[in-house]
Amino acid sequence: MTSGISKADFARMIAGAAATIRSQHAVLSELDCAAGDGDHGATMLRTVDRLEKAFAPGGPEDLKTCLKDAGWSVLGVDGGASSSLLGVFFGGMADAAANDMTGMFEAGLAALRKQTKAQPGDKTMMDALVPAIQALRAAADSGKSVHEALFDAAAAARAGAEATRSLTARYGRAKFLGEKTLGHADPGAVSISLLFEGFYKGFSNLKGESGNA
Amino acid sequence: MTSGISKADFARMIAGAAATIRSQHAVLSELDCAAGDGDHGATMLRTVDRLEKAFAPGGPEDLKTCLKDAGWSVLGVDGGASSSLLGVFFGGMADAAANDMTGMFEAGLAALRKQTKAQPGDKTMMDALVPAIQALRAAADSGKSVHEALFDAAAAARAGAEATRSLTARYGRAKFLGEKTLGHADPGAVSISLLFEGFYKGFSNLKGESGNA
Amino acid sequence: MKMKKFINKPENIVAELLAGFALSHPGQIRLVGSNLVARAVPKAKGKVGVVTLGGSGHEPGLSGFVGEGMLDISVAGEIFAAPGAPRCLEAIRLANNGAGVLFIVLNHAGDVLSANLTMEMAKREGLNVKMTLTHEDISGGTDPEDRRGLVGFLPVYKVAGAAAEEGQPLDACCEIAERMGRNMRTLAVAVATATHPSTGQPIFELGDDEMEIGMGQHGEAGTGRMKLKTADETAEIMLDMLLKDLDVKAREELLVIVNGAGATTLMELFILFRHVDQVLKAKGIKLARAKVGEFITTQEQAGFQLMIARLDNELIRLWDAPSNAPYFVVR
Amino acid sequence: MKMKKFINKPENIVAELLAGFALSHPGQIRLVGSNLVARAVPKAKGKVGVVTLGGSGHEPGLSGFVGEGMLDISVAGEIFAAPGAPRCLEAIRLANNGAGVLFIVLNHAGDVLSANLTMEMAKREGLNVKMTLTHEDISGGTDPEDRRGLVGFLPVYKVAGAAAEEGQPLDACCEIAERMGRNMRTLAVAVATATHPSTGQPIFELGDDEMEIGMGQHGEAGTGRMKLKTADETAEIMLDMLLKDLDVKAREELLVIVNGAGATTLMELFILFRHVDQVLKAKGIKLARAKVGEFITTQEQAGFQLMIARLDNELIRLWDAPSNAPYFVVR
Ligand SMILES: Nc1ncnc2c1ncn2[C@@H]1O[C@H](COP(=O)(O)OP(=O)(O)O)[C@@H](O)[C@H]1O
Ligand SMILES: Nc1ncnc2c1ncn2[C@@H]1O[C@H](COP(=O)(O)OP(=O)(O)O)[C@@H](O)[C@H]1O
Ligand SMILES: [Mg+2]
Ligand SMILES: [Mg+2]
Ligand SMILES: [Mg+2]
Ligand SMILES: [Mg+2]
Repeated sequence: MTSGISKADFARMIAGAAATIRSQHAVLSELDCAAGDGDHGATMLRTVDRLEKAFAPGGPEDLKTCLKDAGWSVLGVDGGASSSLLGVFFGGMADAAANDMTGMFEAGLAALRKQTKAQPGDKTMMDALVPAIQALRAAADSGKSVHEALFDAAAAARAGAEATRSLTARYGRAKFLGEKTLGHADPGAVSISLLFEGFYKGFSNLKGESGNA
Repeated sequence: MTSGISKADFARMIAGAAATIRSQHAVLSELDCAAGDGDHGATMLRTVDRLEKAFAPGGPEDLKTCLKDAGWSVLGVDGGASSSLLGVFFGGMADAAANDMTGMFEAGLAALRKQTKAQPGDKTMMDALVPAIQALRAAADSGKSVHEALFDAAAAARAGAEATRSLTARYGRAKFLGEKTLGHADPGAVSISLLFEGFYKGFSNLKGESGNA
Repeated sequence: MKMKKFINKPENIVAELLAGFALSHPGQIRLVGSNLVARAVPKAKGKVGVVTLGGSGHEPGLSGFVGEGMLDISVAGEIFAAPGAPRCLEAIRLANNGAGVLFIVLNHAGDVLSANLTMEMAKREGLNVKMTLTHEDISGGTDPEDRRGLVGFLPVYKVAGAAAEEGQPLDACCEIAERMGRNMRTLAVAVATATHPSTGQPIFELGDDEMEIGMGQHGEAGTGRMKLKTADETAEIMLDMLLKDLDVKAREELLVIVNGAGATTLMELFILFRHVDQVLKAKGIKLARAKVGEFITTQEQAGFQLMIARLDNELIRLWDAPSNAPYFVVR
Repeated sequence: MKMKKFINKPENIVAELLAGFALSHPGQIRLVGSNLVARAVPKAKGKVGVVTLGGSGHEPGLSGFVGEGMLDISVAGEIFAAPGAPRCLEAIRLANNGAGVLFIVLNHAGDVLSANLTMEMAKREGLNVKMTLTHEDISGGTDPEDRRGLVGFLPVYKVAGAAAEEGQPLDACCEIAERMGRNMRTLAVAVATATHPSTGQPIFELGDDEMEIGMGQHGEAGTGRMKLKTADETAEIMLDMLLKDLDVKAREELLVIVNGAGATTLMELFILFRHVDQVLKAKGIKLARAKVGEFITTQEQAGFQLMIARLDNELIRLWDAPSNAPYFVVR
């Protein structure tokens, strides 16, 4: 079954993502101190604030419109590389049909790829994002529920982020630190895994409450 | 007996003074770190270099001329307060008759007093210089030899410099450190005691050699 | 070492510093739109607009060079972070006086991402914009993509800004900026770290007796970590690398810029410059123009950037043209 | 902390920095006589000469302000040490264009000693010289003799220099300098020490969470050692003391200068200035003119000086007059 989601579903996912980021932002900044300029946690806090606002009640009813607005708003975080990339990602999600969550995430990734040549293995957010979205596709193709799909995606993102420890950075500010980045996970990749963990929790909690998976 | 001295005598005194300063300049800078800007040792090194040059062989034969030149040259050390004051002092010595050493030192002090209101007790070079010159006068009046007079002067200068430990600065840069200067001897006063110790040693050594005191 | 900076809430640093900057230079600059630094008196219609973007925390860079004869608008991001595309697009719209806009971008990952997005959006709106990238830091290697934009932005702003002021068309302004860019090289050295004003953390570590040649604008590592050297030794090592990379020949005319990183004194910069001049004389290379001071800093980092640029007659004329930017006044 | 400075032999610092300064500003200044910093193009005959003296290690102060519209000659001493009378006398002779010389002296023990000696010698030579002393540091107490000369030298150089350039006679130039001096007040604060470039020693000690209000130009102690405060709190404390001491009334017009000590960033100075402006507005005091930057530093000391000065119309006109000093260009 292809899994459509509503604005309400996505709003819950965003709320979940905001919660995980807020609980972990200090870790993100520490990682960025080791391999960048130390501001990634602060940037992600401003990013999730804006994502939440874009999905706040009273906003447009249409999910695509909300995503476009969210993307634009995140671009405006002025937080360097990651906020530009995440803005492109969320904005790009609006390019696909709203009744296909997997397609939307794929559309976001496609938009992102227009802005960066980074591939998994280059120690960037791509190391978490690409496997996460591949997991969504696999789940959808094998007819899993959104709940299950998001669970698989979060697991894949975490694994991808973990794996960046053993990589040396080839993109972004960290590129210039080369070998020195070995042993530290990439902050952007960890952010992606936190976002997907939040998507899963946010989506499922309430489904859980409403009793069915 | 009033004690005249020759250019050769004074040149030996200067050589002796240069030696004591060179052996102690680090101490002077340390003291100036505690109560000033740390450059007093360096300034005194440049000062004694110039004093020696002024009395080097080949220069003017006349002691007064040498002292005038020495004073002007020391003013040119560009070392802040102390080089200006010592330049005035040595230059001022030329205002008295060359056959009266005590009178010459008194003339130097008189010239210095035109430039500073500092009195013994204010924690400046005056705390060593004034007693040193009083000792010269006393020695002269009681008919002591130059050798003895310089010995008394050096002792008086050292005592005066020592006593500055228990004073708080009221002149110069150190003024602003007030109480903080308690416990440290005043660098300028210590320089004066080193100069007089050197005057004594420089004058006497050779006299010693030539057998009579 | 504990950070000791005169700030208020870390999250307000950029807004407050921009406000103070504008208040202290009312006759020269003002804040417009979304905290964009613009000229107090906009440029005459029909002249090319010149816009730049960059993170904050590098004052007077980059906004200190907005003014008659240089930039029209500077888009300042958060501390060490590029501003996003929306404010850059807003700046380009505002700077367009009907003759198009030159968008000068320093090669740093975040800045380039924002700039590329901005260009796509501007094109979609049919705005007439050309983007030029500065990347003159030779420590990055030979691939231009790996060469960061350091203090070389200054001559590029200056000559492109002067050309625009003269009324030269966008293509010409862009060509001049690129010619300046092709002919300049920079190398940075650091001896002591800065603290990040928002996090209070040191941005890199260096041994008590070490220096690092090739250090980037935000403490991104360089290649040459070595024992601390004298001013003359350091200047000589860096100048030789720069002359070689730019392939400077005797009798050519150079612009030399010595840029202090923050805590390194003008006293030291003069001592360094003195030896640069001696080495150039020895090689028969002409020192055409020079600038010594703090143009782009990294907080209280200690170190400096040495930049050389080959000048032709037109570039010299444009470098000498008047400017009224708060931190680059030329009569 | 080990000192990390780009120097060569400590004993050569001053000669080398002056050489580098002159080489980097050939069109504006040159070294004459015994390493005196003079204008590249001497002032026209019949105009009053303006001369100053002071220790080195405070760049761009004081020699950075030699140029058309400001100083004719600056006599630089050793690091933190006043130059002696002989070179000051030489400077006054050279600066005399037949209309006499104004000798501007900052109130520091060593400088005043040299200046007094210089004046005696100049008088003996029959030179027409007037000396004016700047002492605006209110931390010294109420006795003017105890008030040091801090960044207030800048407006005094500027207005006296502009008056001389206009061709005003020596008495008028001196009166203007003294009027500027009477109407200005400065307070300094330090949060981190500098190292003495010759000795490598820190020039004072401060706790990790302390700041000291009233710190002098060379780390001479102030009166107000306290816990580190925010930018706004610090600005407010200092501004209130200054306004009270100068007895500033609502609607009066002020010049405000925020001078960085060395390691304190322009970012911080802007944040501080922003609040100074807010407080003045709240009190109904007019901000007539402002200057934010590094005009006199103490190596890599962290802290700043806040100066306020009451301006009248003539002083405003002279402050605005053109200047071509390397570190104070006014169009
Ligand atoms: N070219 C790129 N492609 C993909 N991801 C990137 C790229 N550049 C940076 N990133 C991601 O951005 C993260 C850094 O984000 P952040 O610290 O917020 O921005 P900045 O590096 O500008 O300070 C990196 O950890 C990396 O995951
Ligand atoms: N007004 C003064 N009268 C007498 N002696 C003074 C005066 N000012 C300074 N001194 C002497 O000068 C010494 C400091 O000399 P130095 O450190 O070489 O100069 P500066 O203080 O300019 O750095 C002080 O220790 C003091 O003895
Ligand atoms: Mg970062
Ligand atoms: Mg001293
Ligand atoms: Mg950043
Ligand atoms: Mg001194």
